[in-house]
Amino acid sequence: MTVFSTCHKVIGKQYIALSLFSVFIGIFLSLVMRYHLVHPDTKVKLFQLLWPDGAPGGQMTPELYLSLMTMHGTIMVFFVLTTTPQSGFGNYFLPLQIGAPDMAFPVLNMLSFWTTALSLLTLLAAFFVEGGAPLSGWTAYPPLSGLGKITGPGQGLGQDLWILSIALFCVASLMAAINFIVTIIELRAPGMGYFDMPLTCWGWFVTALISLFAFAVLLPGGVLLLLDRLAGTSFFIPGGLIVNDQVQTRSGGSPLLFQHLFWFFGHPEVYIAILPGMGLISTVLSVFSGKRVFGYKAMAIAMLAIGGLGFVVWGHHMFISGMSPYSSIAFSVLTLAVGVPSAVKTFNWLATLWGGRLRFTAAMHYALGFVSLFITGGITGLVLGQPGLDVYFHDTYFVVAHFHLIMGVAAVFAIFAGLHYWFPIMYGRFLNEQLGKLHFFLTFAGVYALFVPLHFAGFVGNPRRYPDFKEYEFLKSVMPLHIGVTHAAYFLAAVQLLFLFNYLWSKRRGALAPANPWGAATREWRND
Amino acid sequence: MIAVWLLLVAITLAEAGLAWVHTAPALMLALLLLLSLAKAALIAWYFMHLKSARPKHLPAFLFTLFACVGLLLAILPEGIRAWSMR
Amino acid sequence: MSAHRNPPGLKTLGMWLFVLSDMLTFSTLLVVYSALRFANPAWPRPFSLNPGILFATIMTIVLLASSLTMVWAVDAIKRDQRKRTVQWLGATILGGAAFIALHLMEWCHLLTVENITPASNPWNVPLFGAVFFGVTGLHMAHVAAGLVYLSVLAAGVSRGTFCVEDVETGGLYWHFVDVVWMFVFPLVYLMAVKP
Amino acid sequence: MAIAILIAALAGATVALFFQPRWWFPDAISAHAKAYDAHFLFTLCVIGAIFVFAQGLLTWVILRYRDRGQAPSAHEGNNTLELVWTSATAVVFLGLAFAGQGIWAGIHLDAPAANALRVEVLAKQFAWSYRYPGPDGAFGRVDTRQIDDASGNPFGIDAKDPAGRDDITGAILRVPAGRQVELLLKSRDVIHNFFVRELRLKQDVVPGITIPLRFTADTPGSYEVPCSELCGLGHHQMRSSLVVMAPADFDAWLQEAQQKAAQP
Repeated sequence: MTVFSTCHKVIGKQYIALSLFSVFIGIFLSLVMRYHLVHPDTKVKLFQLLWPDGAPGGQMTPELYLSLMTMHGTIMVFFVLTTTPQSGFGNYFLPLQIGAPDMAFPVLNMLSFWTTALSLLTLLAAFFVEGGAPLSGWTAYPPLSGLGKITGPGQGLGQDLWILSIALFCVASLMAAINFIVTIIELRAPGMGYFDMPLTCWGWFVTALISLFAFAVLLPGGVLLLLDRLAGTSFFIPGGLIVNDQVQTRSGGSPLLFQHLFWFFGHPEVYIAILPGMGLISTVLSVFSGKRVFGYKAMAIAMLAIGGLGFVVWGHHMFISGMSPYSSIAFSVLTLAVGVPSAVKTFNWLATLWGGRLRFTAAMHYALGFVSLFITGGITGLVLGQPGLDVYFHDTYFVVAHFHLIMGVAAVFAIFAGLHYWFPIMYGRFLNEQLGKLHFFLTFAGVYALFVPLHFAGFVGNPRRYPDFKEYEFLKSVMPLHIGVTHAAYFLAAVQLLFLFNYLWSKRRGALAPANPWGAATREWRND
Repeated sequence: MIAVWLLLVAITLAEAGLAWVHTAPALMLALLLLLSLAKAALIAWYFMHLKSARPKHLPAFLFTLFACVGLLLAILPEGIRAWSMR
Repeated sequence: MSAHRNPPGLKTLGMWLFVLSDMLTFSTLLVVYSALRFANPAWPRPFSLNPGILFATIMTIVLLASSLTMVWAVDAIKRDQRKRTVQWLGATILGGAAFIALHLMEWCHLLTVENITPASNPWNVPLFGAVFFGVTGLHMAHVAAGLVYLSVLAAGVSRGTFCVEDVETGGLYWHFVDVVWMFVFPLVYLMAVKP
Repeated sequence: MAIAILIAALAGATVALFFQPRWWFPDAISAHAKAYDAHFLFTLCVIGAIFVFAQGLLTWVILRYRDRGQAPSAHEGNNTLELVWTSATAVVFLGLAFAGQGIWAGIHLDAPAANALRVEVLAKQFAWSYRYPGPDGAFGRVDTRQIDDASGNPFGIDAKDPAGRDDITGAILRVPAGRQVELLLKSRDVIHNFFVRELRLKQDVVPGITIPLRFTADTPGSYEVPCSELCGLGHHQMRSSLVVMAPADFDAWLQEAQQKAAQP
């Protein structure tokens, strides 16, 4: 196995390894944040050791908290949720499932992986530069992100590196998207039509199409923001600003413009994270219920519809932004419309199970857990999609709960399902089934314990992105909730070590797997 | 091919000519966009060989591109609004 | 590279996809430009007919000419005239280099004589320079990347390692850079001509 | 099977949590807020029903079709069924979308009342300031060069403009109960957010533009205003208060403030 391999299997595994590395950093950051939220005044030696400037004497500063939050979001969204389901699984299994010898452009494939790796390194480097990592969140709204150091520590070189990292990630994703699309269009086995492909391939196909157009808009958005910071332009900076008592000379730009560009990418990004998982779950449910996927064509078309509608709903992230109230109404109707194909998928999954003979393997557990979480997380979208109701919940923990359940945890359950399902192909061995199921039960319960209570912090009106809740009378009441949630987070994080152990142990010592252990019908299980 | 090229140059000169005669901005923008689309189409059709060889599903991809650009244009009223909300 | 042989048309399709995606990138920039122009009705229109517009017209014709030589390069490789191909590629590179040289001259003139920089200008609408240098700069970066790309192509063709599809793909890229300029020229230059 | 029991238990616990009274909206203090609560409750009932139905069905399917050696059925699609559940969800979801427009239109699209009290709101890192136009009903001109937080002129009211001499500024937003208030939201540096939980209102404050926000509070009291858009390291401390006063109290306060402002 060479480092700069052009073999799709190696590259797939490299992507998965990169995600695994990233996810543990992301989890660690979230634990530090959760700890700080409930013990805001406790000095911790470890924090001082890790961030001497951000936590002098071990006392975490607000700017350190905000930078951890920014990095947690960025790492999880880009290097975990975008990377494993699409680039990791897709690279490994797409060619196998459609009978292609490799991806269409193996060298380009290698390049996109290493660009992604470079992007991750650039991002992590932000921790070590003067001022530390940026504190403007993964959405990086200007002017906070556009004016440089003056708006806070971390907004200097740290923010520059962050934008650079995102730009690199855009380039890598565009290369990968081209590779996926060409592979699917040109390299399907003779006689295999589009509607003969497994639904996993549909997931990767639609995701690649979304990437091709969504990242193409984020890239110039990032470049313009970087110009605002480095070349003194004012694309996103209006006139007459006084920051930190210093008069700014820029004028003429529009902060809302950046939000439009960002969410034009940002909303489709949600589907980039979840669509490959949807395809995978369809396959796993079908295999372990001993039935074909119910309504295959409707499922494929629903994916296309989600992908298409995903491009016309970005405004629901901007209901409170000062955007025209008329636009909000249009975006709201479209947003609830995108729920329809999602609901159709749920019904089809249930119908796939209906009348089957369900075998409860570990992968099946995760798949069923995915369906349950998809419902729980998706249903609150019907609240947030209405601008009238969104005004209360926007930027509260209700939103945090919503997107963690649907975009974060559901997508991660799809990754778990995929790893258990495909491990025999990747390593010739099983992931331990008993350990897998135990991990599932603990994780599933832990996820509900962590994220369901956060909705209620949202009901109280608890704003997100607060390093502590000491300033407000009304936030005293949510402290018990946050203490519970933090304990759930510790529990959930600890449980993930079970999985890590299972993964590393089973790779070498797991039970040997026969050729087609699950009795699946797709091509990747054939020995030819 | 030389004929196509001469046509492209001629359109370019016509565009520059619009500036010469000081056309009203709105009319000028409309004409320029039209002429530019014509030039882009000429280049794509002849130089990029769309006439003889079309990559698979090009119409679908082009449609997606135009749809995305159309959607982005929805941002423009925001610019006008920003001006009136100073 | 793996041992298998891909069917023809793969690289062309890949390049087309890149072109479409990059077109959206440029469209985004032009939409940003339009939105900002709406938000700043006092947008300056500083370009005089001579030298401003005349100079840009010449640049446009130079770029168009390099597209024509690129077409001939593709024709030549199709007829398996490798030497001729390299010559036409060389001509294309020359055209591109001339375009960049002219462009840089213009930039220098604007920066030093007219005092238009990305962050400021005499009319106090700093975004004018930001948009001008942003849009033309990104385009120029594409031309510069194209020069490297075409040089690699020319070297490969003369060594005999690159085939017809490689040159065609390079041609697609080059023409695309041309297409982009066909929108930059009227929107950035002609719409900013002195009234 | 264990998983079915777990799904049912967790879904049940989730539903049960919605019946606890402890973590919920604060009391509504405006007609809009009451309308908000009513529509939210309606939406909650709809999504609660969908939630229970879907999780219940999932649980039931898992139990019913667990491996007991039965032969799986061969059905793999039914167009009528697809059509039925697609249209049914479309009707429910789009119905919700349209039903929800009323409360949105009520705060953003209705014309302001003729006697609305206009108050300018200025956000900066990390504080809020409020400005009342004074007896002349007009806000004085502002000049960014005259901004001086230390001497109590965060707005930069131009000393030369007579309309500005009677302007009242302060760090607390005081409004009379029962009269419409129109806030004019402005920011001096980055994006902030004006949020009053009891009014069910939240609006970003965007530099470069002035965003109007209207409400009519009807219950006197003091309410907290937390900044709800990440604005930097002091974001969590950018706190302000909305004080709703009985009309007579408000008039008395206004008079006193005007007198204070009139003195040199």
